[in-house]
Amino acid sequence: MSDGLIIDQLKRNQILDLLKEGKRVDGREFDESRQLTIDLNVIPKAEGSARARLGDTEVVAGVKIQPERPFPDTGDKGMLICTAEILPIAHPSAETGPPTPDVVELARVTDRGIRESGMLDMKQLVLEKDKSVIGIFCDNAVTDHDGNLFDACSYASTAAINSCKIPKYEMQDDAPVKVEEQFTEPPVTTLPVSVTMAKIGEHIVVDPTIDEWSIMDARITITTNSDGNVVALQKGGHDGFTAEELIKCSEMSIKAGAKIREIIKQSK
Amino acid sequence: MSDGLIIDQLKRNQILDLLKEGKRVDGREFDESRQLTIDLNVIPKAEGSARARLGDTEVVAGVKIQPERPFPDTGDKGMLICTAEILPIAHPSAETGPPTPDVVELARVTDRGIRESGMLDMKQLVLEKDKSVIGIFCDNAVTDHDGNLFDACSYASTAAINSCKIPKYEMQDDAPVKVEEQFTEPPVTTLPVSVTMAKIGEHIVVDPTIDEWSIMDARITITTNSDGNVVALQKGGHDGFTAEELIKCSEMSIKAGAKIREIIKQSK
Amino acid sequence: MSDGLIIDQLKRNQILDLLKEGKRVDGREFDESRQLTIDLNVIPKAEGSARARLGDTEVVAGVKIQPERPFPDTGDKGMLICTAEILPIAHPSAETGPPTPDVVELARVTDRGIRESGMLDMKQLVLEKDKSVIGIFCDNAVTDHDGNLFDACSYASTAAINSCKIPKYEMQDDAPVKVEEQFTEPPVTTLPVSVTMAKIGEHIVVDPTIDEWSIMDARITITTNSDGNVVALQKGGHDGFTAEELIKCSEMSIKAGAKIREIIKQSK
Amino acid sequence: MGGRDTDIVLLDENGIRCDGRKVNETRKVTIKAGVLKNANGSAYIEFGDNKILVGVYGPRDVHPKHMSDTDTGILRCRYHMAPFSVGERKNPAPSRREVEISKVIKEALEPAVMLKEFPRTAVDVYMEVLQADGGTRCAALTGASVALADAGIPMRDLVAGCAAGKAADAVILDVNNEEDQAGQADLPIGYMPNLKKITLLQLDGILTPEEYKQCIEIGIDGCNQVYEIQKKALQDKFFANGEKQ
Amino acid sequence: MGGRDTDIVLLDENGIRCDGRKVNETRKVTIKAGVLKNANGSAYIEFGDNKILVGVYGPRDVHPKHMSDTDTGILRCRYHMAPFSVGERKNPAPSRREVEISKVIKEALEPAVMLKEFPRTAVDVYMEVLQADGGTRCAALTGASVALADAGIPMRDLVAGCAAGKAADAVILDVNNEEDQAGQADLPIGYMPNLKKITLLQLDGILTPEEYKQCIEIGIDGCNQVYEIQKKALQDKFFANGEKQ
Amino acid sequence: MGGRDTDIVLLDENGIRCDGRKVNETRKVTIKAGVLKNANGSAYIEFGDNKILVGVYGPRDVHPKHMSDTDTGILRCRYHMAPFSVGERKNPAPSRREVEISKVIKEALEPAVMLKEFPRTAVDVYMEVLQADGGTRCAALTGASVALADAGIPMRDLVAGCAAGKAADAVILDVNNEEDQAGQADLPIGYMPNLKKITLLQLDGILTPEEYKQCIEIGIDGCNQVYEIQKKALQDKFFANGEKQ
Repeated sequence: MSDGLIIDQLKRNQILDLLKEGKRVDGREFDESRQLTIDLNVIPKAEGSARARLGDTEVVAGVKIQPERPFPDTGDKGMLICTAEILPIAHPSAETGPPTPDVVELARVTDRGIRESGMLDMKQLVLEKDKSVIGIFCDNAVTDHDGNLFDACSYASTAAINSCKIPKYEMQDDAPVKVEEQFTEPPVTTLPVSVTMAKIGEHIVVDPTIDEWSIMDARITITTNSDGNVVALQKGGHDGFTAEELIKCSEMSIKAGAKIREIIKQSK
Repeated sequence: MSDGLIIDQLKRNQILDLLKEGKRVDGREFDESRQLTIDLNVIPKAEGSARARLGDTEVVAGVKIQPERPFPDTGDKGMLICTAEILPIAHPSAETGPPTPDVVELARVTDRGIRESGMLDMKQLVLEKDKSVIGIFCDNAVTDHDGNLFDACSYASTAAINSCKIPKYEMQDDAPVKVEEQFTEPPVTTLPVSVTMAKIGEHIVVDPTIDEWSIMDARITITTNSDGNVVALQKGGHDGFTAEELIKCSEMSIKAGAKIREIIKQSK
Repeated sequence: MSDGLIIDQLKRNQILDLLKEGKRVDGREFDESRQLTIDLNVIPKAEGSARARLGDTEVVAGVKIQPERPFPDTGDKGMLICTAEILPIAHPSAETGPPTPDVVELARVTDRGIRESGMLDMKQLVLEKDKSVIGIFCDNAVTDHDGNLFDACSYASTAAINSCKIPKYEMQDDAPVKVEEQFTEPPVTTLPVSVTMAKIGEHIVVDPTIDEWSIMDARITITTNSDGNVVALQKGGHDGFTAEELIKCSEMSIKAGAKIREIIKQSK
Repeated sequence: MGGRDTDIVLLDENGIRCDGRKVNETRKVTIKAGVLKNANGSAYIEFGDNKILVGVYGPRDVHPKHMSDTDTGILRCRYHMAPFSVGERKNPAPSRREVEISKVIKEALEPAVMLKEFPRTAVDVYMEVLQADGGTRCAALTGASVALADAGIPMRDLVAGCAAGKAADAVILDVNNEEDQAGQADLPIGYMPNLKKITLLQLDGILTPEEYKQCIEIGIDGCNQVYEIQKKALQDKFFANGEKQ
Repeated sequence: MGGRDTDIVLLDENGIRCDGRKVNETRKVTIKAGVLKNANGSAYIEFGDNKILVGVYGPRDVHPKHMSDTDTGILRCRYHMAPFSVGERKNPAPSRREVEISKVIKEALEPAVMLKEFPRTAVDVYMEVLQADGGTRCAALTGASVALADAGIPMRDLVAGCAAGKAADAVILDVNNEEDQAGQADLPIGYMPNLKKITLLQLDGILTPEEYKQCIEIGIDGCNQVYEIQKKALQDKFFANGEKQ
Repeated sequence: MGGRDTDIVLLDENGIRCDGRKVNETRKVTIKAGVLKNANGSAYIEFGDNKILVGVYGPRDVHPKHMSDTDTGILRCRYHMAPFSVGERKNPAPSRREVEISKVIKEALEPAVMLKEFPRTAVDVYMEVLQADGGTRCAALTGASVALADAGIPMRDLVAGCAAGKAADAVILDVNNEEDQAGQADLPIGYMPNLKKITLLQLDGILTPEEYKQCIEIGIDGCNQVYEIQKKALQDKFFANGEKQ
């Protein structure tokens, strides 16, 4: 057995033993997220930005807004694209170079959570139908990695988009021209919030740390909206969930998500 | 000597010994292709498609047709592009990732055989000169690899293009718009058919299997059209041919090609 | 200590010992460039070209000129882009594949030296404001590498651009059309010339050979224009320069550059 | 969920869907095992109008060696779409979508494959979508399970795939392409019927907690139906082999 | 030097620049060391409106092994801009500009780092520009020195960075974004104040020999000012650590 | 064969081609061996208006090692066009056309090179097209043979390259750029005159069986002419070396 595996095995035994006693290594309840701090406007030159600290995991999200030519079949809607990258400063194992499958998944799950929730009313972001629409790019940069990047990127993105200012554009000669110093509020309809749960043995815990992450059996990320509905899901890891566990997870995510949503709301 | 080489050497000796007696491992004549089966319309949602089985080599070709903006110097002609890829399901040695030189050659030889033959009258594929033309993409996916991919891709492509349906487009406001449920026949002028021959020692055999392929000295692919003219050539392998051998090869390709052409014709 | 390092160490000792006596391995003065030969029009089909031989370092620069759509914020200026690549024929260590950081630096320093000098009056290279401008591409191909590629590329580029012929274009229906056989001179305002100096121990030498290059402590490339002003700088290497050394280097570059400029002028 | 405007009637007054199915009915699924000559195991699946070919190679050596694991075998999955498989021709280079689906399917198969049985080696599962019609990931996963079994890879269970979803405000089984484009939610599920574990779960769209629960229930029903077809395909292959002997 | 036409007054009749500074004044610089949890050393620097985060990992093993050197440690540097750091969103893939700046900063740091002390290993310096405002390479270099020291990497000196330049025909210190765009020259300098060596020097724009000399002089002054702030940041970190104990 | 519409007269009533040649005449070919300082062998060839520089390195070690072969040396070829070599500036990244031509030339040279003489090593042949004018692959192959011989690589024969083709319904030798664009067929040939073997053969265009035969015959004639120029270039180099001694 390789050294790394032995350490992982010991770590897993330690974490599992505690879980059997109803405890987590850092003293949290099973259904409790780590402390979340949101700092808005940390990149003042961007049209929106937020730093989310979830325990020792840290993400900076920046929003850039610029006019875009819409795709042929969606000329009546604005564009919203979220990305994510793990900066090499974030962890010794983070790699430079093209995105790994893990990073591609992180970016796509972050994007889906925002997009599928209908967070923004995209019909309000049209400058001229089929010609020019508002494009909103929310890029997440993970700066410190202590596990559960899904949720940290979700919170940073939601907070950054929720607090962004949309520059005003006017169409002149078929081209959008920025009107200096005029901004509108983003057309926010709901605040999507993801909650990731790890399954370790028979136990399910919210917001796993990097140690819990490295030894978990399976995970599920459930994003809910302000109405308490489920808007995105992503299962991962090398084991599965029973149907009962998945119902329980959705309840945990609604409950834990509501608390997070309050923090994001109050940050504005 | 490495293990792989010893096996190749043994295999070569066995094949050569048989060839000296006028025999091939699978009992075929030297100028005989393996059995060819063509199944049309295997991908009903594509505008054309064909599965070609040449012995145990299998290729699926799919044709997609869509309007394209022409290049500045060919605004009076449609576009026709053939590609080929070896799927990793096709053989244990097939690689994912960017195409190897072997695959690039396969794709380009496949494309040249169709294009240089003038199989389609490209002047009939113009929607509006210099503005919009019909683009025909024929993509070949090798699904099982038992040698001689050149010919299998040639047959699949010719059969798929020969049997495709071209959707009707009308120009509206300078843009092509599809007319639902209306199709025209492709403007086929000739049926190009490639025949690949391997030189093993002093012997030349048509349609080499993967075993013959792996131990051959040189190969030549000769594509002929319905008139029995030569429309494309590609020599490969680490040896050469005499002028006499090349004349003989062209005769073999015309003869073997004529049989193949009948099979493709009758498949429609 | 690895073999390569021992050889480098011996080479360095030998070069340093000579420098202490005021000598260089090839007999040059410290402030003396190797012999420069410029051959113009070596690629007659290009709009401009030059081969620069600086000692045994050799570069071919070719200029291609074609109309381009300008960037939105520079619609009143032509485009000028210089690139550089080290061909694999140039040196056993040269690599094929994507450009290494060394090659990226070489290309960008070459480009900056030409561009920042204002060598060409770009305002004269507009066909129709915001719609179409003259694009000038000067590509440098290093064919033999005996050190100091920065200067060889600088000289080849300056000579090729200085001697190019700009085809005449007329706007017809909003598109530029070439007028056959009509050319204008490039709007040259100054001749930028780079001079690279290596610091070896306490000594500073102009135009280092590949042996000097491999054992130097630091280097600086200073580009001056026809007025003797400094138009570009690039420090490299794993050591630094004092302020006094840098003043001295600028004087050396003005002096050595003036001689080079005469050679480039007279080549035309 | 594109939420695209469309004139299509996803569910008529009789509870019949646009392709004639009832809400709790899957499309027609046919699977054939052992269709490729070179692969160690293979399957061809038609799931409605989806047509997918799966080939399995391995267990085999891993190159470079440091990618292998001395304690366990590794599973590598590639989900790939042919350029001609979709409406508008697809660029042959793998998209980010394909990278993600490959990963999700890999993690859906891992619970079923007894990886510890072949340490230091890899099993490669290649899924080639020849024609796509909504629900390709479930179909690919379903075919991959059969191909793995066909290759003789030791498994705890088969993983069956089937999506649940929501269209015209109704919870439906096995979302097709029109329902995916114009409907309200698509919830693909991968399920091991014997072990009663869900190993793939994603969601595009919006569901109330109650709808979510219903979707999981109906989706498991669908997977159980697919499971029977998987087992039949393997029996047919086994029986055919028996015949040949 | 874009030499872009603009209405901006770069220097008024009182010798005051567009952002209120005198010609020989730097922007406000603040540095905090030890800001990241995982990195072996780190720094956050604000240099005017530039905001840059630097993390250092190492000395650590090199993969693949043949990239390491048995006689010396190696320094690897990456300068990278976040997509949201600039006016128009930047493509996340590294540009050729970023590749060149990474190399120039690496060669500016090498004279300061005692690489021979950790043979066979590498030290990685990752500079992440979160917001850019002209002079990012000097700011990144300045932050990188502090992060290296914070990581306990043995160093001969800190490298301080500050640009000199020319705008409205005057030699100025610490070129900001407007001066970079509309000015006449930008001469970034990296300097080791203790060893009195310039380790980074580039130039965009045109300078007479006399102006060049003045730029170097004023630039060294600027670096000396930045050096004090670097030392203070390290003292604050050390002092804070002392407090914790 | 673009079959491009054009006003050019490819063959006049006297059987003279657009560049003044007769149908069975090659363009002017000049070759100089040993033109590069660093390469182990080199050649510069002008074949009509084609200008190509070839450098050979090796036999030398192969990295990574598993790419080498314990039983034989390997030949690696790169055919590459400079951005300024063609009418419209070429993107510097290697195109699929360049990848294919590199492979075809490699397989044309392999029969001539005694690879078994240098097991475990590689010989690299780099062909750089500085100016292109139709027939670059034949010209590059011709130059590569000379450069290999100049490098002292053991060879069975030189490979000479020359295209045959068809324009204005006539079979012609050595197709130039105009004939390639507006003509009917281009059949590049690589030939070992001593061993009487054709090692490169491709075709763009349409030929009757009789024309095909004629093309091969006339093409071999052309290769024989080119062969004499190759041998002369090597003699000149050898003689020049002799002089120096």
